[in-house]
Amino acid sequence: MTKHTKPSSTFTTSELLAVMASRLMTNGQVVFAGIGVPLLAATLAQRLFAPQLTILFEGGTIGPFIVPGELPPSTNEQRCTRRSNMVLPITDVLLLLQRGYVDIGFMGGAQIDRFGNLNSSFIGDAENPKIRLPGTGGGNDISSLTNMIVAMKHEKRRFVADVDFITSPGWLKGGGTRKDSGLPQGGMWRVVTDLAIMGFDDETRQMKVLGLHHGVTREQVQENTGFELKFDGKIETTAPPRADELAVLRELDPRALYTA
Amino acid sequence: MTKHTKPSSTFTTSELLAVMASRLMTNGQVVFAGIGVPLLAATLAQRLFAPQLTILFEGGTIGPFIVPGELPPSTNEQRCTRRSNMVLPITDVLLLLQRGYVDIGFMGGAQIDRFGNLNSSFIGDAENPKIRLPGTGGGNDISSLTNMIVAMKHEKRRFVADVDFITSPGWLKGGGTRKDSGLPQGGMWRVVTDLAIMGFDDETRQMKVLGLHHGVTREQVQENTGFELKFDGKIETTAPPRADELAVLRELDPRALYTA
Amino acid sequence: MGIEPLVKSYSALRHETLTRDRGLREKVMTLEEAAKLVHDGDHVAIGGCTVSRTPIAMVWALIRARKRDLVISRSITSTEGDLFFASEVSKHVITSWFTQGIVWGVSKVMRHHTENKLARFEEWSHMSIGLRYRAGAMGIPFMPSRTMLGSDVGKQVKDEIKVMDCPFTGEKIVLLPALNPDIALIHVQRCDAFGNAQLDGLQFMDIDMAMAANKVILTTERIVSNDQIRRTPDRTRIPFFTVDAVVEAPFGCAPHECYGLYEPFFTHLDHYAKISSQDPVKGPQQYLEEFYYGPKSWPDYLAKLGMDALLDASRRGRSVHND
Amino acid sequence: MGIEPLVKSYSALRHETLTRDRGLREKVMTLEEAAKLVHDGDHVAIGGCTVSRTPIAMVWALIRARKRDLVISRSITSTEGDLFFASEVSKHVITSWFTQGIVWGVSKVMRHHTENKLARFEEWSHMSIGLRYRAGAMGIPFMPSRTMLGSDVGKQVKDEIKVMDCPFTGEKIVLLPALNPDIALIHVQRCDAFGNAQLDGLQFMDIDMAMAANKVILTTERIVSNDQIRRTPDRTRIPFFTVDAVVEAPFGCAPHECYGLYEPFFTHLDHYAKISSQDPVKGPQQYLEEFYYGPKSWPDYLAKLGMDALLDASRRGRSVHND
Repeated sequence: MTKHTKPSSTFTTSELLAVMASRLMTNGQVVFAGIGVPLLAATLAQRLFAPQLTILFEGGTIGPFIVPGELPPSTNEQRCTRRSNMVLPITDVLLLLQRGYVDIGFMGGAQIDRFGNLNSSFIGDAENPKIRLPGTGGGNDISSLTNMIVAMKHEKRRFVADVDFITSPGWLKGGGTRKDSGLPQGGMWRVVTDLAIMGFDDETRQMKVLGLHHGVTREQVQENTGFELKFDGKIETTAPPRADELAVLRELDPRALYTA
Repeated sequence: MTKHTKPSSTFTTSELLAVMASRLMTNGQVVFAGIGVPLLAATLAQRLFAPQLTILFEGGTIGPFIVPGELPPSTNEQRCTRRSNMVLPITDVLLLLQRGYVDIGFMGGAQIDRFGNLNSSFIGDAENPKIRLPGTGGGNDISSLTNMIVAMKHEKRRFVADVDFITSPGWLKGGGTRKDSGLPQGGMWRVVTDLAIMGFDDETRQMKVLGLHHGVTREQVQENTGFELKFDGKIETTAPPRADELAVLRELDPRALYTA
Repeated sequence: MGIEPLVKSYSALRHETLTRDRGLREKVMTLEEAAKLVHDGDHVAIGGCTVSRTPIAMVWALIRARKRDLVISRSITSTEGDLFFASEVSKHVITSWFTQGIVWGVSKVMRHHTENKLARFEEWSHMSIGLRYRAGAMGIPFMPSRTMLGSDVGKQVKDEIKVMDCPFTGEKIVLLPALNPDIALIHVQRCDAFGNAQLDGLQFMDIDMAMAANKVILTTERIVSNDQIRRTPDRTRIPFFTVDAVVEAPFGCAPHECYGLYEPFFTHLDHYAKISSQDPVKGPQQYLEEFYYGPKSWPDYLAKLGMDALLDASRRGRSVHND
Repeated sequence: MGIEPLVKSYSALRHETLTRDRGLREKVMTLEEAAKLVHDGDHVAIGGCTVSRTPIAMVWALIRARKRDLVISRSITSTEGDLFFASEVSKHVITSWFTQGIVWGVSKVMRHHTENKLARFEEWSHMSIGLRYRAGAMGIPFMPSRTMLGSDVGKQVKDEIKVMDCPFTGEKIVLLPALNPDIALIHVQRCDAFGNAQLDGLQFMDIDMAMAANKVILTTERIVSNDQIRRTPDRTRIPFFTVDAVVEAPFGCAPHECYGLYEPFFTHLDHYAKISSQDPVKGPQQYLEEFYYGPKSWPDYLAKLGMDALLDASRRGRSVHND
């Protein structure tokens, strides 16, 4: 179904994140998507190659149709329900994750560590924080119950050895620690940044680079990371965003509210 | 609001039960009512003196308006929802009992014992029953969670010392046994028959006669009971069904489907 | 079923769900095709309650397909329970109440099979069955509850429930085991080809049952477009990804009722009550021959119920909207 | 609240409900009268989520009535949380996410109060808060759940949750304590004078909250007749006997949204974000003076939001029905 068109060299960081993340989706999946890049990426996949992909919103919506130019500013607003298949209470849409109907949880991140744990609660010590962040929302639930994709900017202050506070659990301290803590399902699967695509070692659960974006070096990724990165045996170079991908994104967000 | 009209001497057993039970209702109560005499009694109370009484049906209906001549044959049929305030799932209407929104549960009975336990499951030994009855339905839930009124015919084979099987718990073995078993709320409150109105001793929880219907003797009640009945210190004689009460019942059930 | 644990491990539950095709795809098929999704020995949950919104068309298809050893669960069981027993499709029904309906008296067919130990009627309280489906729907292994204590109903299933002291309040509390049926049969007023279903009126335990089950067969009075569903998404009650088959079966509950469309076919139900009371063996056999094994097709079955009966039930059914 | 047990005993819960007048009676009153039902120190649950269906009119009335020491709980907390802190009506908010909204960045007002330990933001996961209300709604002391394990979110509330080995499967499971708020504030599109409420579109956690709370104040865009409710009983979501007050408050969520009627007043919210970011103390104080303490009445408050803004929000709000 994908139309092969030429790569485009002019795009923003958010556009790059959305394109790279969209390519991780599979037709037929049920994806629990946050606002911004996750929603854009899932919708892009839907339009280009995954027409049977279903989006869920934390606010209580199953299978919405995103109207170009009317991206919802949160998952709790009526725009999220536009021409959707079903509207349901918050607790029940989150329980779909616990019951196992969801394939992928997809969100942004403020701070991540080498085991894929996310922090959106406190910068500094939780008892005396430098910054009190907004908190988990559904993040803890989603990352406790399903396989995760996180899209975020690749910066040293965001990629730290150990997060200050585990808001959304990744692989915790690596190895079997996640399972042992009572989280036998799901886990951090992919981290998509403006530099690379990362996964996690099957045994140690340490973050490792799987692919580099066009023109990015290993050194560059390591320099922007606050801990020693592993690199997979065979690192791929991702194909740059294509014109057709960018065209869809720009149709969806014509005023670049989420892709600037 | 009650119109004082003359007593009527011609009525059926079911009409007597419905009238006597209706007088036990209080305005403003929320009543979980079964089909037949319970529904007739609650509706009679509503029409004559308790306009703010609310009826709930096990099938999932809050505050229905009973259409004369269209009494529902079960609580699960669409007739039950006619002009009701709310329709909700079975589990949720039963949970209203557990949450505490219901004042009175009101049902019929096949077999009752001296502590107000009801049997609607097995006649004889449960392993080798003489008769397998239809079972609890919501009876166990209702009688576990709220104060009960039971309306039934007064017969020796129905009023037994100990029921063969406790389907719907009354006071179990009397005294504090109900509370100790994990049922701190509710309990059997009144048993209305064609001969008498019975309650339960506050301490021993044994069944005792509170009132006799017009023309009924203590001996007559005892003869029709399979165990030794207690009698309250001051036994009242109930006023016979009045013409206005019977008129409402006959309007509600003109073909005497439930009052024959 | 006997060797399976009472409550599935979370890993097993998740694995089963993961391997289902949950993509947005059309699932329209015939009754006969849908019946193939039910395997001998499966735990089959039946939607509706008593004579209301019973998925009779699928019951009919399963009996015609000569399924065996199904374990049936339902909130309250009516004539379909008799017919499961009489056809030997099931010898084990889990329910809170089992008889055609109050007005017809105690089922002689149920009595014959249970009193002679030909089949098992496993009794739980009504709310307990609902909460077991709800726990299954929520992906938790048990649901706390406050009934069945003290009574013999609780004692009969004492090996399947746990009673604990609440760690917060110290009070006694029942833990009911989650119920995740292998397959649920649910009849709805309308759904689309993907299985997005809108149910009018009484919902019974159907929503929890659909979420709890490992497969769902929807029969529907009519299949509508996905566009129509999307116009009123807050009326959708069952999401498509829980659904494995969609079968258009008009009058799919007959002779039971379907909210807003038809009330029970009372004369037919009186007839069934009469012949099954007269002889609890030959009565239902004769009924099965005439209405289940005999008809060539579902429309042929409806024709045997009779046009007069169908129009009368429809007139009464639609009357709920007369106001 | 500090000395009360985390979970009410069943006897205490039942006693509170028993003593409420649950009869079918009219409960229409003013915002000011309804505010008297809220007592200093009460646990107050807030309906809606983020900037959607927030019961702003009652928030406004509570702040004007100078309530103190309220414990607030909500699914996700937006500007109303800022204003509860800034007005000193509450120093303790229980929620999963606390900030005006993604597009406006992290709330400086929340940061000022929490980082300086002037107030407490008690963080639970979104689903956990929902399940706590649900346990409260069901009359059970706890709800089993599978999140918050392993994370620091769970560790922060470790004294309030229990982790047990499931007696059925042996797996680790979280028991979340039931939440039965003293009072819930919920805004609906329509209800009758008794409190039978019909909510369109997104329901958030409002139904469980209404069933769990010991009192409910409904604000409503309009009061309709009981006859109108009875025409579509399957659209009623909150039954009257849970409700203690009904207040007609048109545009009762402004500047937040009310599904199908108006979207957020974005320009106004931008203005609030700007002044509260510039000075997290004086900004909200100025806002409270102008929009909360200053206006003579609710219509006067709406007039200060501006007719243009109101019409624009309404046009966007109704557009959800344009199809």
